[in-house]
Amino acid sequence: MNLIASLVVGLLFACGVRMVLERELVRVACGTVLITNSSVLLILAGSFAERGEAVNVPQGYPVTDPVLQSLALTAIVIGFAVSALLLTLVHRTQRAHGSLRTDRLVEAEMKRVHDTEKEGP
Amino acid sequence: MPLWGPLLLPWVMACVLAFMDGRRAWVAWLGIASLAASLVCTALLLPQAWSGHPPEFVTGDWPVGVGIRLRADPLSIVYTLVSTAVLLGTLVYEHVAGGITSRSFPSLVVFLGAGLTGVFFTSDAFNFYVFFELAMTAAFALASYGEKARNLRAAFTFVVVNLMGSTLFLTAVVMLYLTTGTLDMQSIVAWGQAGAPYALDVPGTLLLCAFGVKLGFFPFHFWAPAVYRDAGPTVAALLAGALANIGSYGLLRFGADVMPQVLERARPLLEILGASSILYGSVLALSRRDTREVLAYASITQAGLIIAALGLGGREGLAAAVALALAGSVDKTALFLAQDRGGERARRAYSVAAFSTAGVPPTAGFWSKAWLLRAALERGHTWLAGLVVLASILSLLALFRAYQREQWLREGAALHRGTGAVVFALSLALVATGLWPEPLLRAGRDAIAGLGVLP
Amino acid sequence: MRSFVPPLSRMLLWPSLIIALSFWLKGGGEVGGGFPAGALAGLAVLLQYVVTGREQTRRYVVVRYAAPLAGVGLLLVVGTAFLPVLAGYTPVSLFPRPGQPGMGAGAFHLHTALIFEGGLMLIVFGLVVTVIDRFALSTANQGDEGP
Amino acid sequence: MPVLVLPILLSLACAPLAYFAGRWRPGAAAWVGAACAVAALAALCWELTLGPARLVLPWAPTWGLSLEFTRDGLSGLYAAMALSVGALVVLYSRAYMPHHLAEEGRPARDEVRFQVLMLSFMAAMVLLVTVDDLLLLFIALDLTTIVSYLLIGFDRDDPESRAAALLSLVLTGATSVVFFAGAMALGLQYGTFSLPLVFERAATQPASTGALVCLAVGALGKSAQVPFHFWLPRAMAAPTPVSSYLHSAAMVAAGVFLLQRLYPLFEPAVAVRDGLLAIGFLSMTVGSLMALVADPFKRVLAYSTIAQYGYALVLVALGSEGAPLYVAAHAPCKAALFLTVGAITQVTGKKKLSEVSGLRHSLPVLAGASAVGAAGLAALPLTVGFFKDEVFFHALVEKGPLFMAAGLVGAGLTLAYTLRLWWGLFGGPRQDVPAAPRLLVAPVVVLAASVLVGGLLPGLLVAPSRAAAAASMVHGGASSLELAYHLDARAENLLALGAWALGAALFATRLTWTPMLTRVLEGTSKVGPAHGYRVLLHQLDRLSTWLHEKEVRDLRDRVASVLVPTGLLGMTVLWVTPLRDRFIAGSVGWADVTLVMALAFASAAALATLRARNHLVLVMLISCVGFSLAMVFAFAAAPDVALTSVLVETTFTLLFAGLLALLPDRRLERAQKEAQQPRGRDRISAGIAGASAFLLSWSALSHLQADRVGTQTVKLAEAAHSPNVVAAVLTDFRGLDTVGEMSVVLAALLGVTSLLKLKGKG
Repeated sequence: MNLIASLVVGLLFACGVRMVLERELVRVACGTVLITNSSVLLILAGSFAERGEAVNVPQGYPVTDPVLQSLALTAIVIGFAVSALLLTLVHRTQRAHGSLRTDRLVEAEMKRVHDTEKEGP
Repeated sequence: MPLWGPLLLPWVMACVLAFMDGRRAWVAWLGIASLAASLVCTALLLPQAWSGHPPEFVTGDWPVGVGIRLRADPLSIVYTLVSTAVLLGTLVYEHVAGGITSRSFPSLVVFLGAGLTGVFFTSDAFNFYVFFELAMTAAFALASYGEKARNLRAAFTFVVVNLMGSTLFLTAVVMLYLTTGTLDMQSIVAWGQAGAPYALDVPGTLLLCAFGVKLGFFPFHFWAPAVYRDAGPTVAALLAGALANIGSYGLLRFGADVMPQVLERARPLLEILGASSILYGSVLALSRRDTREVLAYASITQAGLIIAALGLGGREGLAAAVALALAGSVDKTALFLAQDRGGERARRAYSVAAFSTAGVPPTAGFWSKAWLLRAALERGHTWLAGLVVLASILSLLALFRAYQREQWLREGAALHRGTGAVVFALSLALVATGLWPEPLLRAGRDAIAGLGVLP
Repeated sequence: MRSFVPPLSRMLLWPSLIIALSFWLKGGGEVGGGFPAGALAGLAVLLQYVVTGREQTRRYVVVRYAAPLAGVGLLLVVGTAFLPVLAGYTPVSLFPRPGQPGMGAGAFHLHTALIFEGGLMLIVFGLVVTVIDRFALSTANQGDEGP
Repeated sequence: MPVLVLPILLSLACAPLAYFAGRWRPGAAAWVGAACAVAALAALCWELTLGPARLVLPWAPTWGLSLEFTRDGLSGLYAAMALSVGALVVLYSRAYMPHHLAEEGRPARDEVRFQVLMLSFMAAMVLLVTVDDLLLLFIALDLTTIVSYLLIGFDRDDPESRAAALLSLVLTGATSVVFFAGAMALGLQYGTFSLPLVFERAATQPASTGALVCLAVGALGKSAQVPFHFWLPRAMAAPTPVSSYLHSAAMVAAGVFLLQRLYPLFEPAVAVRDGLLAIGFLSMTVGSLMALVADPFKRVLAYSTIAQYGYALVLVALGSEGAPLYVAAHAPCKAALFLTVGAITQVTGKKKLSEVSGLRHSLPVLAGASAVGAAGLAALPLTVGFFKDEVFFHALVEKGPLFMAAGLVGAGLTLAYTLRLWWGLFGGPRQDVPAAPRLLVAPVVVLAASVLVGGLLPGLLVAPSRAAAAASMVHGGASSLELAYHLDARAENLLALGAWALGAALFATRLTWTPMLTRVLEGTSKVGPAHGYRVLLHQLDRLSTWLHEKEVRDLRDRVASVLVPTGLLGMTVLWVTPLRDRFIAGSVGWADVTLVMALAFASAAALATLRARNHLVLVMLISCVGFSLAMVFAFAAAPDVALTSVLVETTFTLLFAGLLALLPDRRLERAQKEAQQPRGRDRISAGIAGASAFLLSWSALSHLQADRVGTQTVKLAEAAHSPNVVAAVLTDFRGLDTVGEMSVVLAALLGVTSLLKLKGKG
């Protein structure tokens, strides 16, 4: 189970990174969502091995680690909030630059850098 | 002063400020007042923190580990003091410089303050992550302040790259829990002394990289020049002056306090990383025309110095890292704020902060670099001492080239009385510490002595 | 052509909110809690936005003041966590304290955690509704700022 | 004991007092400052009669530092020099600066700033010579560097002045940092920075050569000795009062002073002293030769300063008792000459020897006074300068004929360039210029008078020189220095006569050798240290620019630059530590089938996202991943997480869809077309990141701790009045996390609202 879970974690992470390394803002945002998902999966993967029961069980039975669950919940919520912020940022950035492509951002940045270089002595 | 005071105050005030329109003057002053009050509250904790039994509590009075332990040892207190002071200065600056243009700016700055205070006070790995995210999210929201195309671009880069850092950190914390079965730092320390010797190396590596992104040292720094250049000057001051402290604090806390054995093994690596950051930052700063870019590379050099100090290890090396981080935080803030304007006041503040960054006395930066030099020579790492000297010379050259280009040529748009007062206060603090270094030296020494598990 | 969807969605709003409330109230005992409650309530409002549009949806007071509601929520959360310190308890002490008799029946427990969860619900609801409201607003006055 | 502080306090008070006086009336700054300096001088002279003393004030006990001051002959001599020349130069600037500022087109009140800087410099100099601690020495040294930077760059609109200021800052700053490294090494070696203790311990345990070389580098940089000499001629871009003070009696003297102060450390290190000796002779030669051909008068004087401090360096390296006397005798002569050329520049507006001549008719007083100064510099009898050469020759005679010859040539060159300068200014065909203001001439006359008095009454000099020499000796032994005219054929006198003859001959034949020497020097300047510095800087700049061009700038690469090193580092850690032997695959039973299937769904959806072109499809696939994971959580007996994750995914999908609705269709379509042309390195980066995530997670899962805090929380849930343990953890045990998490949500909300403003309010 360890192997399978960590394989899936790695796969999700790899796909997420591949998306973040895409040349386009929306896909970058999607990639971060996948990456967050992979880390949440890792959190709960710690409890796969125990094969616990849900809450409300009589004492003595194995229980899925509640601390892990609450860590996962917190991570999900934080990920959600940050992604919502990222989405609005994607919107504003593409509107300000008139493009969804990250290379346009780089071009705009480089233009500024070179303008400063030129005006200097 | 109870321990929760400095944490609760900015937190509640941030919530209250969130309702208000930050563009109004009185709201901004309210934000300033709450940061000032939390600064005072933190200062009131000083005697307790230095008493040998730092104040601490566990939430809800649950057993340690189940509840979250908060603890304020000298390291936490000095970091909180400096970071809050920097935030306070920046907020005052932004307000008096011409008014805040965004509704949520004061609230977010105070949230950032609450997040940083929480990060510095907590003694629980996951709680650290939560406060860390609070500070980061507030910084994400602040990064686009100004909302010009370049600001948004900077914010986007900042958010995406730092999200990776946050993910790494979360993963590291979870791995710590999975491996040790606890989140409380002191319990992890105990586990580390008793448990399997290498098991903490994996989370340790991830933590190093995560904090590397925050602190911005080679090769994790590539976001920094773009963000510091394109974000507004105030925001750049906030990010470089206050937020980057998380990186150095985290490395000190997790490295020196929680996992000293991992730090011990990582020392050669840290020295290599530190040396390459120092060289990289110093060399790249030389040819830059944009002052903010020069400052960005100078802060990479600074990060490299901190890492190198950590890599030296021992009490002296770690104390030097603390001193470097604290002095660097004030330096960077003063530089970023002063470079935005012309006129005599800005010129003076810039030159003081630049001398401090280059390690020229009588400034705080001198003592921190002197400490590093001392630690390096004590350990017999002459090459590192040489590197420190070289970095000093190169940053002197780079910073004053920028100074002459910007400050002496530009007329008009001078700092007025209010903004001048902020940068003046910052540079005064640098010079005063330079003339009477005892507070800085004691802060560094006792902060490390408070960690207690070192040889 | 008048679709049956808008009235149906309006009808769906209240039951959804009630389920959200029940998530909140039974959170202490069973699966549920403030976060799902807030998200569910937010989803219900979201549906209104999708179906009836921004103007129609903003008739509801809760929707218009979603953002301040989130602030209130955070104040509730912070208050529940920290107000006990004024009485000398450590932060995040919930009442009844361990050892004190609890009140409530079945899945429902009278506990300060309930206020805490309520705050959570308001914050999440506020976030979801505000984001969607701002998105809807931007769609309404679409215009490029240019590069 | 506290009496010792008085002169220091008075000299520290000069600058603030002058500032406040200047606030009242700009012209008053100079007078108040000078008066204060004279008062400090008087206090100093009175105190010197009380004999040596030390003062120790507590400072930074953490490092075992204290503020230590000393009062001995050496500090007295240098402090008196700094204060007296300082007071005169400040008065001179009262007359000089208004004119200069008017020429530069700057407001007259900038004079106050100038005077304050000059007086601060004086204070820094007094501090430097009175402190008795290695660290404090360095601090005072850097104070002089900082103030001199501001002074040299005082004409901030002049690019040459700015460049000169930066050069002097970097060069003297760099060398003093090296000095600091040496000081730190010594401090660690001896366990203290306090000089008396250091000397005491050095007697039994000599200082390391490396540290001494570092100290020497700092001193050489300050004193403008080869190979760091080239900043000094450039620094002549500063206003003349700056040159006449900093570059005759103060800043350049600091380097030689340091060597004298630290002489007990250098005494046993014969190799280092030999090196210093060689550098001294080299500086002497280079400086004198350059002074023979330089055209701007200030440059002539600057090269002469390099040469003269070369002499002083030779004396120090030889351990001669005459070194303090040499510096003290040189200072008034050189200052007088600097002030003279400043006055001439102001009166005529000319800066080069080739542009002026015959000024003796218009400026007779100046001509006379400066003749005395020049005579002093050239070591003619009846001036104090005679004795500086006497002690010099005296020291060389002891070393042998080769040294004597070198000294003779050096002294001859000095006479030659001094004659050339004076004659170039005042001799030759007559030029008529307006008279110089009295305040410009008076300081020169005072300095000339002091040069004459010292020459006529050498007995006055004996006591202070001996005291100074004794202070820098190792065991505090008494000095046997003698100063008197001896009209006999002793070696010193013969050498002096030879030098005069050589100088006169060189001056008489100057037209024949000048062009050749000029060409030779121009040739050597192409390989000199100045050139090396320029080339080094240029190469560094090129390297810097090249690196910057190569630097990562694409967002993709910025992300990859975080993840790839992390991944590689993580995998390396797994590889090199014993962790590599412990990977547990775990068991998969029939009960896990559902879990595995859900995981497989998630993986398939994730893989499919890479192929999705359409944005809507992409978003749907992302939410598929999310829902599959929610299913995983449900099967893994984490219903709360599953519920939350379902709701979050739903909300998120809708938000995403909302975002897509916001984006202009055209842009979306274009982006869809252009997407998915991954570069090879992106694939590799993703591969490395994924592989490391897999391996690191697997390793972590293989080191699972069975006994976690989670089990405790289950037991305590009842006490928390919450049957749902997860809710208890969320709200109670780890309630602080939840409060923080909610604050994160609110902060994000604030960010969203400020990014997407309501109309009318934005």
